[in-house]
Amino acid sequence: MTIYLMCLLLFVMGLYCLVAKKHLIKKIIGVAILDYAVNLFLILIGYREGGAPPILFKEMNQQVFSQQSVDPLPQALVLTSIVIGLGVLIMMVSIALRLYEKYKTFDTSEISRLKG
Amino acid sequence: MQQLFPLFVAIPLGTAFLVLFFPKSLTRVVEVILVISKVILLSMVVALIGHAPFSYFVGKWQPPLGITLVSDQISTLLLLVINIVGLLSLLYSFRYMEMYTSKIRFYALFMLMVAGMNGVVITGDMFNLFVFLEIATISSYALVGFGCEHEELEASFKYMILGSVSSTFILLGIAILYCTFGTLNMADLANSISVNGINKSVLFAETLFIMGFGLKGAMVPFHAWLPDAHPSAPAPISAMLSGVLIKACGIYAIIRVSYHVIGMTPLIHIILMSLGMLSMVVGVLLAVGQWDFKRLLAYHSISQMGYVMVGIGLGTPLGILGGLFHLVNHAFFKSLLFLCSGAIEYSTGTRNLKEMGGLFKRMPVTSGSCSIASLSISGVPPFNGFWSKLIIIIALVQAQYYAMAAVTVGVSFLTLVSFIKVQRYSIFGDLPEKLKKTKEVPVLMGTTLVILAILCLVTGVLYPFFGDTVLEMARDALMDQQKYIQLVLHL
Amino acid sequence: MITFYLLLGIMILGSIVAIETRNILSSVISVGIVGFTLSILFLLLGAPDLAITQVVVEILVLVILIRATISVDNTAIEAYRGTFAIVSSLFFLGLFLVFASYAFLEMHAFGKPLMRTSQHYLDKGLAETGASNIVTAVILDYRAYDTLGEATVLFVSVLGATVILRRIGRKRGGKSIESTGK
Amino acid sequence: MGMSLIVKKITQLLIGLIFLFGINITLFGHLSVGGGFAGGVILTCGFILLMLAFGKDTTLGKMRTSVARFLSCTGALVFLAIALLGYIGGAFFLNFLDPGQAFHLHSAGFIPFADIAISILIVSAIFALFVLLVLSGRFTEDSGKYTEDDEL
Repeated sequence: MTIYLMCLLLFVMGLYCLVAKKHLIKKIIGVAILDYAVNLFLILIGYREGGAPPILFKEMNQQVFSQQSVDPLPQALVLTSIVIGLGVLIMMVSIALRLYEKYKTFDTSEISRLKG
Repeated sequence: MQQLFPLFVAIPLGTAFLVLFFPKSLTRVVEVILVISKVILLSMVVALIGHAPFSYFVGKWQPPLGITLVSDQISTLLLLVINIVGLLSLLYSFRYMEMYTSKIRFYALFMLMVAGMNGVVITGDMFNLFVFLEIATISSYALVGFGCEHEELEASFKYMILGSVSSTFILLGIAILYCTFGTLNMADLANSISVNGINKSVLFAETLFIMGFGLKGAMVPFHAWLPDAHPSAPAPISAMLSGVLIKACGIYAIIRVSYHVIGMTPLIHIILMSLGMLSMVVGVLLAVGQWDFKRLLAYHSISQMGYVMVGIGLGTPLGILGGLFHLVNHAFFKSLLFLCSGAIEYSTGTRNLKEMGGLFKRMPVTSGSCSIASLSISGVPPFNGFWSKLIIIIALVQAQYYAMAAVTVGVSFLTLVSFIKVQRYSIFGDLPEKLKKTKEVPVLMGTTLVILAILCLVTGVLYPFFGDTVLEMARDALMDQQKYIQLVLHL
Repeated sequence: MITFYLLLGIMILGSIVAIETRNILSSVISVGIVGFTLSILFLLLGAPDLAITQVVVEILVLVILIRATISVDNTAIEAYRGTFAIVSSLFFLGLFLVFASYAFLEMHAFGKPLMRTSQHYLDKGLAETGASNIVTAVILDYRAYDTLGEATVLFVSVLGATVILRRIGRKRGGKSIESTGK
Repeated sequence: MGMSLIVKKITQLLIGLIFLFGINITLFGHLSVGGGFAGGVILTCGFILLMLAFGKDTTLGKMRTSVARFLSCTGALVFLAIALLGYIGGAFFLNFLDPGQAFHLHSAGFIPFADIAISILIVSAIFALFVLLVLSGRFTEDSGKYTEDDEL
């Protein structure tokens, strides 16, 4: 319970970074922190006491394994989510670099031709 | 047909990967391939109409284990809209995109966006929905910034930040649902929730979903990105974004999650209706003062999505019918309007209404279809917008929300005023000296405009012929949560 | 158990530094600290697959982010949003945390997952798919369709990035059509 | 072009090991830790190290961007083809190959092949992106001229 809340604190900090900061790279960092927080949350909810990884080896007993291993499904989801995060980050960095090329600044208060 | 269901995703994906092999000199061949694949998709959708609902298990894994695809009447309706508008926007973009460089990559991104939307609509699994949502939205970020000019990149970045936030909200909601019920399958989740009742964690997840999908669908407190992003994109992409993407990724996802997975409670009804009401009023008020043609249309998108949300959130059979009907109609007339604005931009080089005028003499086809679309969106009979707005208003009156019905009528009136302004300044009036040499758009672009205009008229007039097969069955499917659970789980 | 709290504390501290530092390069490096700590946490939480993926992805992210910041004008930006905006956003974020804590009261305790569907993967995964790494069995067999989507996401984003990074977007001499309307 | 002698020498020593490690992670994804994504990103990091140490020309001699463009589409198409080949067994994404003997490299049906396809996709796509992002000569003053050819 406490650890979930700490994880959400990380999430909220990412949101705060997006709202309060005006630097394009800072905004990208905010999105990265949001991703970390959600990934960690998914892994936390799949944790089982003892924390045995869900990988079978030859000498392992199947019964013991299935009683001790952590939940494999959230790990599969997080693997997908990490790669999606990487993809979004790649796009963001390239747009930020193009914006820098056009405006010669990373400051969002100066990049505001559109009225919103 | 049942066996071929995953091809709705596989065909556009395969086309997108394939066309990237071709060099620039073979653009014509690429266009033929694209048209063939879109026509195959469209014919598959047509074959799906009237087909009994079914569920498809990917890799033959039974529901809670693997990913399930679900075909019911709502997904068929959305697939129909996505693929009709997709095909027409594609045909339009053959000539229009000659203004831009690297067309082949544009086509690949376009097909990937279509694949993402088809994937969102046909899936029956929460996480799979998230993944395909990301495909559709990431390709739309790239397409919004396709022109690589100052405003386009800026709009794309803004859209991207808000889009990523909404994705994380959705993922967090999925995580909470998984934590509470231990499954990701929508029907299985629905079953667990209807057995256990809605507790606080489910409500929290629903709040996260409404925020997340609301951001994707530009409901009013979360609408800030739309008026920048939609006008900045190339016109066929604006038509796809406004016409289809905000519906598939926003409205469709909200109604699927709220009606089928979580189940409606009075609280959710009120939240959805107030979101819709707010979008309707704020959108139209912001639209009235605009002089940029595409920006005006973007604000009207927010407002019209508000109508859909009010109808859906009302929850009575008539209200849902009106909402779904308006969703279809909006897809047609809004994409037509965006394509018309693109055609005017193509010929005259401006989007400012003050610089236009008298285009009726120079561009009769564009102006005619633009007028039809304007009449549709402002709710003038006998065009389609009138009927769906009428149904929503009658549903509101029946449910005794008289004040809301009055506001809806008022918003409709303001829409009419706003579009009379558009007509007055762009199509009628005096032709400015600058635009004397304006020519009509090429035949292919004109044809797509005419087809969409005919669709606007036909969906209004011929409603009795398709209403009960497509729309009313979609409504029945939407209202019956147990049937959806049965469809997948075969309890 | 205390290790998890400690590492999570390091992550939170690292993000505070990353958010509040003026120098962007230090900020990026602090994000690196957060990411690498996250990968250690993954390892301790029984997810070695994710730990290794997180490490390599973090390296890639750092290389790309440092690339984005190192040769450009790196002056700190003084401008903040108004105090009112900050305070109201903090208020809403706090409200979010309060609602979340109510919701978490009804979720199962940490360390005791529900395992309704995933117990099947652990029990039968090896027999049904032949892969002894159950996570791989899930991502490439039970939920392979997701992985197709995931690979496509990466493909889309790289394609999108190359589209965004091309030098000339429009023909006709590259002049943009100004969005007017004032 | 490139970095100092020490960096070049160490890179020469390490690069083979890094590639081997990446290939190992990719191929044994179904038996132990790893998989197509991790292996692919490790291989990409190897290429990036090569490029940072030796400069653009040496690396592009090993893998041209046109090749990368071709390979990334091929990887994606192969993965999609694996999905469609499931129709041999009767369903999309059905694991149509025999699961084989557990704990052996050749087991688990199509999983190793899917891993390889993903790995190829990741390596070529991110490599091409990195070339474009870092050494295109538009954002830095240092090197190279940017041509349409270099795009993915």
